[in-house]
Amino acid sequence: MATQKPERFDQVDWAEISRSRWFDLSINSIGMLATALPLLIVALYDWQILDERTPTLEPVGPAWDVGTVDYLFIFTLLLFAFYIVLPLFQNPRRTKYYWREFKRNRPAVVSLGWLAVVFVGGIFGPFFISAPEQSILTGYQPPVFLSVEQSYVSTCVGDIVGGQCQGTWQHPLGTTAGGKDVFAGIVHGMTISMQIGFITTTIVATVGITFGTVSAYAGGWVDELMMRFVDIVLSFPTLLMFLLILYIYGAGLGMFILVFAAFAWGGTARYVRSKSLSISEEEFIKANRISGASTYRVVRRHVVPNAASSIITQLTLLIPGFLLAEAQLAFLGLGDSTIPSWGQLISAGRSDLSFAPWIVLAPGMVLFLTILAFNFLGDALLDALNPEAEAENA
Amino acid sequence: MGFGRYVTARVLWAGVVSLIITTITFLLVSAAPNPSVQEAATQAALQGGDPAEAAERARELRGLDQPLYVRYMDFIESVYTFDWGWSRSRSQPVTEALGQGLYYTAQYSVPWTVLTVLIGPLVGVYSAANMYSWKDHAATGFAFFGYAIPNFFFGIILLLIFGVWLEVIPVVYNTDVAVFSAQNAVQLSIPVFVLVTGSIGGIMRVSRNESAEFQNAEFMKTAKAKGVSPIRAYAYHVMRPTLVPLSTTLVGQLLALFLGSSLLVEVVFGIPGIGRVTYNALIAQDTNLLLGSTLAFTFIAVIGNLLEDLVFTVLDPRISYDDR
Amino acid sequence: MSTPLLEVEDLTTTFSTDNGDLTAVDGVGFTVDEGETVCIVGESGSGKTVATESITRIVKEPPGRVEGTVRFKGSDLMSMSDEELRRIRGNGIAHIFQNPQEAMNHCYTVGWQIAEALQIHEDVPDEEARARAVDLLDRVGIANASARFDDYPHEFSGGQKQRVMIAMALVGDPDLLIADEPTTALDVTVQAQILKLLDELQDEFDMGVLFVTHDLGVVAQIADRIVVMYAGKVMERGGVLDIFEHPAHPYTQQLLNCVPEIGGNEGGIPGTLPNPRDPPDGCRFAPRCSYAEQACRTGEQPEELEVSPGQRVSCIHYRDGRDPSLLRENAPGVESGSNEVSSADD
Amino acid sequence: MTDEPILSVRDLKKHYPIRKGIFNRQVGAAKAVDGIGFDIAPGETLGLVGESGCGKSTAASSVIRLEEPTAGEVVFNGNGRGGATRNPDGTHPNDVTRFSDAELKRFRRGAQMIFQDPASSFDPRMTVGGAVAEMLEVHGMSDRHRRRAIVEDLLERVGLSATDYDRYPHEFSGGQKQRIALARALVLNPDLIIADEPVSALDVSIQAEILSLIDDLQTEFDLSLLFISHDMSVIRRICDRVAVMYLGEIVEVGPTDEVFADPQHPYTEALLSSIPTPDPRSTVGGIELAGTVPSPTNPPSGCRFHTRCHRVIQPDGIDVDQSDWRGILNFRDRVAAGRVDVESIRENVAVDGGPASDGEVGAQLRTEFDIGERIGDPEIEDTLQDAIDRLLAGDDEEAAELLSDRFTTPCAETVPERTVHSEGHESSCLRHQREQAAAPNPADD
Repeated sequence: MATQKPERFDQVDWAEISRSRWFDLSINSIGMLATALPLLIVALYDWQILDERTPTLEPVGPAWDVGTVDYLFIFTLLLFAFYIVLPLFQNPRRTKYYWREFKRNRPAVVSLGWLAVVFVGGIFGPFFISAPEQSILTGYQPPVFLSVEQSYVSTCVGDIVGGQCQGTWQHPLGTTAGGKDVFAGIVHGMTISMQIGFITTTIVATVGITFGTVSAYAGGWVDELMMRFVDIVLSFPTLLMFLLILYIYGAGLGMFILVFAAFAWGGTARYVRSKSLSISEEEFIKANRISGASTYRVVRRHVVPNAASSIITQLTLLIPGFLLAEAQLAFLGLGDSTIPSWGQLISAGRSDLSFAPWIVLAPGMVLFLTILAFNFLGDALLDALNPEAEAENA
Repeated sequence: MGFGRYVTARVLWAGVVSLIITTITFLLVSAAPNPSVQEAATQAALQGGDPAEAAERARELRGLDQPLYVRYMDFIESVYTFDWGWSRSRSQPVTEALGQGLYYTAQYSVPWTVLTVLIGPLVGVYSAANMYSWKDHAATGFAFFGYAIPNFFFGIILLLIFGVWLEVIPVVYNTDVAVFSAQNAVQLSIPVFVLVTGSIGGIMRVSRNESAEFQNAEFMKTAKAKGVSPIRAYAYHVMRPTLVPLSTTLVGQLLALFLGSSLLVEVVFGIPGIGRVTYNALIAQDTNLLLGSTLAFTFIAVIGNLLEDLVFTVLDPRISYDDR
Repeated sequence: MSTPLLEVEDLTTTFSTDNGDLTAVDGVGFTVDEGETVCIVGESGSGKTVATESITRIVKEPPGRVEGTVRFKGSDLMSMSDEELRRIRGNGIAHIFQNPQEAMNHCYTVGWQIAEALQIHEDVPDEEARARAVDLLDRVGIANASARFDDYPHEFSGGQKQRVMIAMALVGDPDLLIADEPTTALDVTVQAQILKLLDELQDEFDMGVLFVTHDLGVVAQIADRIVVMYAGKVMERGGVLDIFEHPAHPYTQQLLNCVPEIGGNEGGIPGTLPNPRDPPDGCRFAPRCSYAEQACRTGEQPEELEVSPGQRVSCIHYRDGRDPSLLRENAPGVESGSNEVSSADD
Repeated sequence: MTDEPILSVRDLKKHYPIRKGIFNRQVGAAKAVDGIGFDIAPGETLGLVGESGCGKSTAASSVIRLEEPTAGEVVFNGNGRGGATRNPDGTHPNDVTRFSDAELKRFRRGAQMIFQDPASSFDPRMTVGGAVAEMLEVHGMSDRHRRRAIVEDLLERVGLSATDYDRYPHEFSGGQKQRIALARALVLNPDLIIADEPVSALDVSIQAEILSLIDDLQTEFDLSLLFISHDMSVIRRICDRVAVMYLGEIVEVGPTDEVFADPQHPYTEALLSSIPTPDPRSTVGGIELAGTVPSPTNPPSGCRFHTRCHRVIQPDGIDVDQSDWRGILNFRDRVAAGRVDVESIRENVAVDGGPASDGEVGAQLRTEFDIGERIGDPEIEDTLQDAIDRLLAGDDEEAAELLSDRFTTPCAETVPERTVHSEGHESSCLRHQREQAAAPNPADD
C-alpha cells in the first residue's frame, strides 16, 4: 500500500494527530518491567513477611537465603541484559561494526574471554560447586601436579611419594590451612567480584549520569552548587571513611558497596556534565530542540547515548578499583569475613606463604588477571566505541 | 581577578572542604555509642556498681553530656589547633604518634613520588612517539602490569623472593638504620619499586594518550615547517602541552594510591609509618588515634587537590582566573 | 631560461592506512618562479594541501610516503637528509596554514614562537631575536608590538593570529612562502587586509608565493599562474588570464561556471569526488564529465598538452587533429577568447 | 494573498549578561543583537549578511526561540495564524516571544532551521532516516510505518534514495548531509525556514547544487526563507532582499539588486568592495576596512560603524581630505587609549644611523596613520602638529585631551535613523539623514 501511494509530508494533517497518547514503551522497557516487578514482589515478601531465619526459597526447595546484595545483583543483571545486551542484538549492523573494531585489539579479546569466564563462573558456578568447607584434616593440600613436604599435611588426600604429598584433582588448586578448597573459593569469589562490579557500576552510572545532566541543564547557581558538591565527594578519602564506619558501626559487603559507590560517582558526574555541555553546542541538538523535543528527550535519546562510550569506558576502569579495595580490606582482616572473596583467600594464606604459596598465588593471580582484563577492555572500548573514529573509518 | 585572588579563593575553598569533611567525621563519631562509655558501664556492672551511673559519669568525664553544638565547636576548635588528644594505645599525644609515623612514611613516599613524576611522563611521551612499535607495546605492557597487579600482592611476592628466599632485604623493616644509609636504601627499594610500578602505569597512559593528540596537532606541523628538529619538537612542543592535562590527574592518582597503598605497603613490609599507625589504632580500638589519622589523611587529600588546581592554572595559559 | 625557484615533477604522496593505500597526490608537477604567485586551486579532497606539504616533506612520514622530484633553487630536496632539509624549512621555504589558532602552540607566547623560528637557523642572542621579532610583528601590522610579544596566541583575534603566523614565516627571510588557505577562516574584510599585507610583503621580501585556495575570487586577484587540481592530479595549469578567460579542461570550465559571477551553472557539478583508495581508470574527472568518451575511461590520466603558451591541459580532447570546439561552447570566457585560443592552438 | 508578512521582527534584542565574582554580579552585557527589525513576505527570501560576530546567528536563534530574546517582538503569521489583530494591550497574539509551551511546539511545525556544519548536524549514533522521522515522532506521530513512508518519500525528493533511510551520517558526504538536513527541516511542512550559513562549509561546486535545490523546494512548497550568510555572492544568488548587519544592528536593508548595485551605507559599500571578484582583469583597490569589529560589550557611541567608517562625517568648520580625517580620528583614538608607543617608533626610525629627530618621528607617525604630510586647513594642521609635539614630549594625556577636544565627529554623538532611499531600500547613516533634512522633498529620491 505504502508503495502504491506513498504518504507525503505535506499532506499530513497535524490537527488530526492527537497530541495526547500513551507513552509507548520499547520492548526493552517492557521486558525490564516484566522481570523487575516480580523480583520486587519477592524482595518485599522476603523482607516484610518471611521471618529472618527462613531462607527465602525454602517454600520452593533450595535453601538459598537471598540477601539484599543478591536482590540488587539480580536487578543490575536484568538492567544489563535489557539495556546493554538486548540492544546489541536489536542492531546487528552496529554490533558487527563494534565487534570488527574491537577485534583488532587482541589482548582485549582475550580479556573479554577471561571476563566472560569470571561472569559465567560467578553466576552459575555456585550452583554446581558447593561453597568451600572447613576440614582441618585435609589442610595444606598442594595443587594438582605439585607436592608439599609431608610434615605440613596432616592427611594427604593424594599419594605420598618420597615424603612429598602430591596434589590431586579433588583439590585442583590445593586447600588452605583450614582445608578449604582453593578452586571452590575462587569460583565463589567470582560471584562476589561480579556483585561488587555490577552493583557499584549501576549505582555510579545512575547517580553520575543524573547528577551530571541535571547540573548541565540547570546551569547557574544550581550547577555551581552541584559541582561544588562533586568537588567535596571527590576530595573524600573513601578508604579512610570506610575504615571509620567499619570501626564505629561494623560493615559487611553491602555497606562496602554502598560506601565505595557513594564516593565514586563524582568523576562520572563531572564527565557527563562537560559532555552534555559540549554536546548541547552541537548542531544536531539544536535541530532537535527546534523540532520541539523536550529536554528529557534530548538527554535520553542524544546526550546519554553519545556520552555512553566514554561512560562505559570510565566504569570499566572503576571496577578494578573496587575489587582491589575489597581485596585490600580483606587482606588487612577488615573485610566482610562471612563472604568467600578472593581477598579473604589471599589473607588466609599469608602466614603460610613460605611453604604453601598457592593459597596466596592462585587467588592473587586471578585477581591480577581480572583487573588486567578490565583495563585492557576499557582501553579497547575507548577505541571501538569512539564515534569520531567511526566517521573516519567506515 | 589576579592570580593572588584566585589562589586565595582556592585556599579558602580548600578550607571549606576540610571543614565539611571534618564535620561529617564528627557526626559519624558522635552518632555512634562511645566504646569507652560502654566499657565503663560494663566495668561497673562487673564490679557490682550501677552501670547506668557509671556510664553517666564516663559521659560527663568526656564532656558527652554537653549539647551537640557545644561538642561540635569544641571538636572543631581542637582539630584546627592540632589538639588531637591522647593516644591510649601508644601512650603519647596523637599528633606526636602521627609525626613519628610520617617520618617513616616520608622516607619511601618522597623517592616514590619523585620517581613517578619524572619517569611517568617521559615514558608516556616516548611511547607515543613510537606509537604501535614494539617499544610502545613494551611500555604499555609494563604500564598495564603495574596498574593491574595489586600492590600488596606484588609486595608479598617480592618479599617472598627477596626477603625469604634470597635474603637480600630484611623481612620486617629495620628502624634502627640511619635514614641516609645504604642499608635503608636497600630495604626501602622494594616498597618504592612496588609503588612506582603501581603509579607509573596510570601516569604513563594519560601522558601517552594526551601527547599522541599533541604530536598530531597543527602546531607540530608549524614547528616542523620552521625547521625544528624532532627531539626539540617533542621536548618543547609536545611535552609542555601534555603537562597541562596530566597535572589534573597526576596529583589525584598519586593521592589515591597514597591513601590506599601506604596502609597496605606499610603493613606488608612492616614499616611503622602513618598507615601502620592507622591500622594499629583500628586494631587497638584507639579512637583518638584513628580519628587523628583519618583527619591527617583528609588534610593531605585536601592539600593535594588544592595543589592540583593551582598547578593546572599555572601550566595552562588559556585559563583565566575569572573562570571559577 | 633561468631555473625556476621551485620545480616540482611527478610528485606522488601515498598514505598507508588500515584500509589500504591512499594516494592523495598522484604525479603532480608545477613550477614557481622568483617573485611570482602561483595558486593551487581545487575542491576539498583534491590533494592540494598534501601537495604543498610534500614539498618540504612536512607530511607525516610514515604513514605518508613522498616520491618524485622537488628542486628548490636548483638543489634536489628529495635527496636531502633530514638535517639538510630542516635548514631549508623556515629559512628558504616558509609555511603558513589555514587555521592560525591551531597552528600555534597555545602554551607559548607568540614572541617565543617567532624567536624560536629564528634561533633554530641563526645563532642569535635572545635580545636580538626579540628585537627582530618585535620588528616583524610591527611590520605585519600588530599594534603595540613590543608589549604584545609576551602575549599568548589566545589573546589575539583571528586576523591578528594570521598576521603573527606571517611574521613567524618571514623571520627566516624565505625565498618561497607556501600559504595554505591562509584566509579561508577569516571574514572578507579581514581577508582583504591579509591579502594586501601579503602582496606588500611579497614585494618587500622578494618572495615567490605558492598559494593554496578554493576561492576563485581570491585566485583572480592575486595569482600570476594557476594550477588546477582534481582528485590528486593536475587537470590544467597556466597563466591566470588563460585559465579564467579560456579554460581548456572541462573540469576547470565547470568549476568556473559554479562561481555565480561567472557562469550560470545552477546545478553545480553532478556526482562526487572519486574514492581516493580506488580512483577511476583514465581521466579522474571522466565519471563526472559530460564530454567523456570511452577513451577517457581507460588507461592513465591523459598526458599534459600545451594548448597555448604556458597553458597545459590534461584532456584527450586536445590531442592532435581533434576539434575541441565542442568543449569550447560551454566555456565561460567563450565570447572574448575562443578565437585567440584556436589561433594559438594551431 | 494578503500583504501580511509571514514573519515580522521588531526591535529584537539579545543581550548576554557578563557575570563576575563569587556572587555572579552582572557587570555588563554583550549586546549581540541590539534592536533589529525586518519583515519577510510569504514566499520571499531575506538575506542577513555581515562579518562574523555581528550577531546574525544570534538573531536567527532568537527569532526561532532557540535562545530566549531579551526584548522585542517576533510575529509569526504562518501555520494558519494569518489575519490576527493586536490585543487591546498592544501585544500581538502571534508573538513568538510570548508563546506558551504548547503554542511554541505548534510553532515548531511552522518554522524550522538548517545549520552550517553538515558534520555536526546529525547524531552520529542515529540513522539519518531515524533523525528525520524523530521530528514526526516528537509531534505525536506514533505510527512508525507511516513515519518511515513519509521520510522515504521525502529523501527521494531531496535527491537521495529511500534506501538511505537506514544509513548513518558518516556514510554521507557534506553535500548529501545538507540535503538530509533540508529534509529534516521540511518534514513538518513549515512555512518558514531559517538557514544559518547552509553552504559555507561546502565546496563551490556543491554549494551550487544545494542552492538550486533550496530554490526548487522553495518554489514547490511556497516557503519563506531567512538566509544567513557572510558570503555576498551566495546572498546575491538566492535572496530577494538583503539586510546588512553590523555589530548587532541592521545598517541597511533593501532589494538585493539595488543594494549590490547602489549600496547606501558605507559599511555595505566596504563589505561589497572587499569581496575578491573572480575577474583577473579587475583591479584590486576597494575600500580597506581597518581593524576588526569592536566588542559588542561596549559598542561605540552614536553610529556603531564610525570607528572604522571611511566616510565618517567632518564637523561643521572642518573640511580636510577624507582619508586624512579618518587618519586623524584613528590617531586620536589610539592616543586616547594610550596605545601609541613613541619609543618604539623612535627606535625603528633610528635604525638608519643616529638618534631620530622629532621631525622624523612625527613624519613616521603620520605615515603610520595615513595622514598627509601637510593638511590643507592650517588650523587643523597646527592643532595636529601641536598634539604630535606634546606626544613626543611625553605629555600623552595633554595630547589626548587636545585631540579629543578639537576633533569630534557627529557620527559619534548621534544615533542615525533609518533613511528611505527607495521603495523598501533603507539605511541608517547620518550622511543620508542630513542630506534628506537639507533637501526640501525627500520623496524625489
